Amino acid sequence: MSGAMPLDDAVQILPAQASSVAADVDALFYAILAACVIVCLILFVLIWRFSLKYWHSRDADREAHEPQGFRLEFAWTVIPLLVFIGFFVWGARLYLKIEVPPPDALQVHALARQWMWKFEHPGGQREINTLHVPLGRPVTVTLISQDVIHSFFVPAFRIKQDVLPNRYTRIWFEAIEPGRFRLFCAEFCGTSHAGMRGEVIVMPPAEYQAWLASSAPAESLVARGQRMFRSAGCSGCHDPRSTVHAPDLHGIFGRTVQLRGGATAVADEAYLRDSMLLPDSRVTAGFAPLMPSFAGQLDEGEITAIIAYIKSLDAGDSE
Amino acid sequence: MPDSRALRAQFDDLGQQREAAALGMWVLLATEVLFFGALFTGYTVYRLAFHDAFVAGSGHLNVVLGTANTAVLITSSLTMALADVASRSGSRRAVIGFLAATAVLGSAFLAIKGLEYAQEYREGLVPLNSLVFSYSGPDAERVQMFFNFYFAMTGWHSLHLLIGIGLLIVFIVLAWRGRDRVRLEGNVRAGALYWHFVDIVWLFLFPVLYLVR
Amino acid sequence: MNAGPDYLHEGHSLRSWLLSTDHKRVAWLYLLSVTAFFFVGGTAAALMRLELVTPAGDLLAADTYNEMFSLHGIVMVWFFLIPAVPAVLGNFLLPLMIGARDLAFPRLNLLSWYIFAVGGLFTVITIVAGGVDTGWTFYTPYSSMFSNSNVVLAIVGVFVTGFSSILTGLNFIVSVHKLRAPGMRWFRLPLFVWSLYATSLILVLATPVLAMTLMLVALERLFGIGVFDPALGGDPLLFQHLFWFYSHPAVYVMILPGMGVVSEIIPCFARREIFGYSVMAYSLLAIAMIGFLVWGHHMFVSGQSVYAGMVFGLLSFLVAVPSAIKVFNWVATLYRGSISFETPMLYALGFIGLFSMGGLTGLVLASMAVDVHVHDTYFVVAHFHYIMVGGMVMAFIGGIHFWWPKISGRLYPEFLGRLSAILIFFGFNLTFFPQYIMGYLGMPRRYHEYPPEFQIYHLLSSAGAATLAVGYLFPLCYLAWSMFRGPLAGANPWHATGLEWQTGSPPPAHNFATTPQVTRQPYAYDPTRSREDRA
Amino acid sequence: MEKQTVRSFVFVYLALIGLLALTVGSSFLELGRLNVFVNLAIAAIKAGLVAAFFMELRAAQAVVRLAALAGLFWLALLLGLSLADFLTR
Ligand code: HEA
Ligand code: HEA
Ligand code: HEC
Ligand code: CUA
Ligand SMILES: [Cu+2]
Repeated sequence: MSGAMPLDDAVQILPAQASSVAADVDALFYAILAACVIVCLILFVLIWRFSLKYWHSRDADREAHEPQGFRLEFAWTVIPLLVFIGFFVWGARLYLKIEVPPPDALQVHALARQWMWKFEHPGGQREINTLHVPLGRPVTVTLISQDVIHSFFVPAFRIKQDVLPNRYTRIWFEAIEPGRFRLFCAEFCGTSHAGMRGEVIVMPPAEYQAWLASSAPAESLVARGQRMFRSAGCSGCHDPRSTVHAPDLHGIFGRTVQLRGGATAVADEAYLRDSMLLPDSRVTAGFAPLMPSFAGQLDEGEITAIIAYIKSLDAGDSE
Repeated sequence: MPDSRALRAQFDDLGQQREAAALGMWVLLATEVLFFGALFTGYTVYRLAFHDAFVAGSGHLNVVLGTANTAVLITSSLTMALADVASRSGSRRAVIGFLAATAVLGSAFLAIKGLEYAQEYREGLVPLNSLVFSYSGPDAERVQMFFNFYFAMTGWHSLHLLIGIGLLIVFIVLAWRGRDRVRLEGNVRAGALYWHFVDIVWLFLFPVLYLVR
Repeated sequence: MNAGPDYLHEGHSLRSWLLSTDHKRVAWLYLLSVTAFFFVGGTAAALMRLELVTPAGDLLAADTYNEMFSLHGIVMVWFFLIPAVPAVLGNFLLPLMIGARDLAFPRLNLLSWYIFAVGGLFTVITIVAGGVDTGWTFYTPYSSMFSNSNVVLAIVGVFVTGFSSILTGLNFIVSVHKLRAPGMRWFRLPLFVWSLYATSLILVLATPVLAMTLMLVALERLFGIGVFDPALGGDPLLFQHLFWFYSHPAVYVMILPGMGVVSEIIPCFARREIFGYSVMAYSLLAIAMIGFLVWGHHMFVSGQSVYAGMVFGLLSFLVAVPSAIKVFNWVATLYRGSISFETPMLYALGFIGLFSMGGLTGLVLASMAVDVHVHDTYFVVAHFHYIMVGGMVMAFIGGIHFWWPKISGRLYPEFLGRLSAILIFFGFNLTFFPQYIMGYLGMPRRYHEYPPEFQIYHLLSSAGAATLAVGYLFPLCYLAWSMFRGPLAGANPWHATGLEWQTGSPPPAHNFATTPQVTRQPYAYDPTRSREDRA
Repeated sequence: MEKQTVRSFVFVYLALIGLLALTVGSSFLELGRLNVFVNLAIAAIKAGLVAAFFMELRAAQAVVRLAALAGLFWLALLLGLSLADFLTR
């Protein structure tokens, strides 16, 4: 069953297995399914046999049987329990694998809004409702919504993740088959929820590079972020040469920051985002809460770009 | 043999009827615990996340009035408990007196609460649609979240108290009109359980809202 | 023995029905209103199925479709399935089964129905005013900030009905504790009563959380007191936690009473004592209890912590164990019985099969990794219809047939009964089995238009729905006929052993001429004597 | 009226007022995170007093005490399992 053309109209019974986890998910699914089928068969056969054998107008042994009820009940409590625990362990390990992205993945940003998907690549390539990714390389998509909850769902990859307003969520996959695959919004988000569809286009690495080059915009994500950093006025305070007493942002990403009041926080994307939108919520130790909130002035796309820029600032670069 | 109207047809005797009423009342209170429980859960989640903002918000509440109100409500619970005892063994006049005292104390609580709301309104701390929430300190959004909970929780509590006062007034009228002992006792019993419960909720609301550190 | 006129003839005026505190008459009020709501919800389903015949969104506009499934979910859950068995059969039978003259608080019981009616009225107003489009789950921030539909009206409807659930639950709990007839020990209670007790615990302890949560959404929409508002740092997952804390236990409200019904029907038509009575009773309580601990399995891809997800996943598997025990015990009850297949028995057997299939696919969902793929697809839709329609609706209709002679005093045409049971069974499977397949293929829920490769499954499903609709219309017609014209049934046409069968059909106003004395277990059937019993 | 009961009610009342003073007082101490626990513990004691004496839970039927406990237990479930998510994200 080649899943290369899941977009065509042919009747399918099983979805294409186009990501590194798809076969694993299917295996677990079939295992549980097999157990279900076996159990159902046993049940149906028993009901069938009892119905015939003990049909009221038939002669049959109907004397009370010796009471071994307890043993039977014990058996059908413990056996399902063990089977269930087995499935749980299997499912939990796979769940962890699906949920936790590998560290070296390619980073793509996605912005969901009623009713479209916007993607932004590290090179600054932007696309709408279509996502190009390379074959055989893990890709992490960082998701955020501008309005309600959406959900990023690619059936051929067996992955799904809700997209929340005001909070980054993340999903990863490694495509193992080239082709075009459906992308759905799986969380109800209003009128055109059903129209919030797109596709993921998986290309062999060389083709992918060519695509990147052909659609390269004037500036990369980081460059755009740098431009925004200046035009929004961040540099006025955060530039090392600035006279305002504001923290130097070089090398901040991933560092543990000391906050006023003794708490600490890891400067991940969510932290950087909060710093721009809710600067007073976590004030850095040793600084006055001077920074204004940029809520309403920066949209999610601009925030993504600025974060990419801040992430690109190595500690060594500061003068 | 007590008044025949006192024993309902589905019960065999008054003891059974009384026990059923008590159990019914307590089951209702268990329900109420979870009613408020949803609010307390939300509050806890945000308070853990936005600790500083909640401290700041709490700092704008009037602890003096809050403390006074707590004392008022505790006192009303005492008078309610006394009304309960009186309905079993005391005179009808005592019952009416204690019920009336309880209703007055309950109203006093609401009056003081209203005073606080007014004060918060003047400071621009009421996050209602048309009113502007004009908090000038840092992290105004999350402070507003504190006030959202403050108003939702105290508002819901005050509504309960209002219902309680209504019940008391009904009981007072019934007692006045000479309702028979058995039935009045049942009413006051149920009302008392409800009233004490509303008091208990406040005993938690007070530290949780006013004394955040 | 002269116990006065039966409850149907206690009075004939409208007033005597609308103001009666007799639990049997209140049950009728519920039966009529719940049936009406079933057809409202069913009509919405029919429109959806029609729309889904073609991939294009041609019959209904997007917004209309969204209103349809929201209406369908809200009506079917809160105005049909939750009250169906408890408030109709439960109300009618619980006092009879424990040997009482009425519920502990009859006036409260009548009040519950009026509250239900007011809630229903708000729902009808919601529909007339143009509907609501949030789905039955009311997720924020869509419901609190973005939806332009009548969210507040719909919420008020659900909120109000919640109180009716709570009061019914309270009434049942107190009645079971305080009104049992002499000799009716806890372990002599029929399993149906146990199931109502377990259900009531859920109603009383979970419903208030839903009520408060929805009220907070309404507060946000009306007054801007936004505790879920993302702009204030509000967390949409908080709403989901609160909602599912109610709604998962609520799905057990929609199955436990059905399990109780089936546990009454099977022993009667197998002429055998239920297998493992006490384990059956305990497993009902266990499902109700553990059912409170699994709600996070609706949130595996919501952004919930992975660790919390795993805790909820494990507990979801555990809650399936008592269900497994029940299924096996029902089947074991057939062993060495003397089985016959009257209409109620057909429904009961259908229940076992369809509930098992629905429950077993619940395990697929509980396994987290697969749920990541099938969450919010038709796989989930199929899962819950198998349980709620295949299980609970079957149990409800089966129960109505089983106790119809008691309720109406008359018999229904047996042939038509069996025919429609079989029709419903086939129509059901045709409607919902294809949804499993298209769900695993990735067909998302709540889509009014969809890619063409799914069409074949949608077609089958819609054809099934038409069959199902016809199947449901049958009982409606012949039961209505039987109510007035059916042959008289006599006190105990099934030769069943429950207390409810020891009084007249229909029962007198106060149920029993003399308070019964209970001296034995509830299922004292003897399969070796079944010919004499049937004669 | 039953003297005994009335006397005990007055004692409970005084204890409640005393505990109120204690909570308010404790909130002026710099205890850090401990403040919350002190406050909640005192509130729990107060609630316990009201329930046990004013609401006569001490002398109630077993099933009534069970009902009271059920409310609290289910509240603990709601809080506990929700926080299991929020605290481990
Ligand atoms: C009556 C209603 C009802 C019932 C009883 C159940 C019962 C169960 N449900 Fe279901 N469920 C719903 C109604 C119901 N559900 C609804 C309405 C939704 C969707 C809500 C929405 O999003 O709109 C849902 C969604 C839902 C989800 C979330 C899916 C998603 O949105 O991604 C999950 C996940 O775990 C789940 C699991 C379970 C489990 C494990 C059970 C278990 O209790 C099942 C136990 C029963 C059995 C297991 C069968 C019998 C057992 C045997 C025969 C034993 C032998 C077996 C072996 C040894 C293998 N359900
Ligand atoms: C609780 C009980 C319950 C019941 C009984 C049903 C009964 C049915 N349901 Fe429903 N369903 C839900 C609960 C229920 N459902 C819930 C909670 C949802 C989720 C909603 C959400 O997403 O928010 C849902 C969602 C849902 C969907 C998914 C919609 C979507 O996600 O886009 C579909 C689609 O096929 C569906 C179909 C049906 C059908 C065909 C029936 C049939 O069994 C109904 C059969 C009855 C009739 C058809 C009426 C009787 C006959 C007539 C009125 C005569 C006229 C009709 C014809 C001639 C056809 N339901
Ligand atoms: C008026 C001056 C000012 C402007 C303009 C400003 N900041 Fe800041 N910023 C501060 C100060 C002062 C702090 C330290 C106090 C605090 O954390 O609030 C800070 C803190 C931060 C931090 C947290 C640093 C740490 O060490 O934890 C980040 C990230 C940040 N700013 C990013 C930005 C970005 C991006 C912009 C532009 C969109 C911006 N700032 C604009 C003054 C400013
Ligand atoms: Cu976006 Cu659904
Ligand atoms: Cu669930």
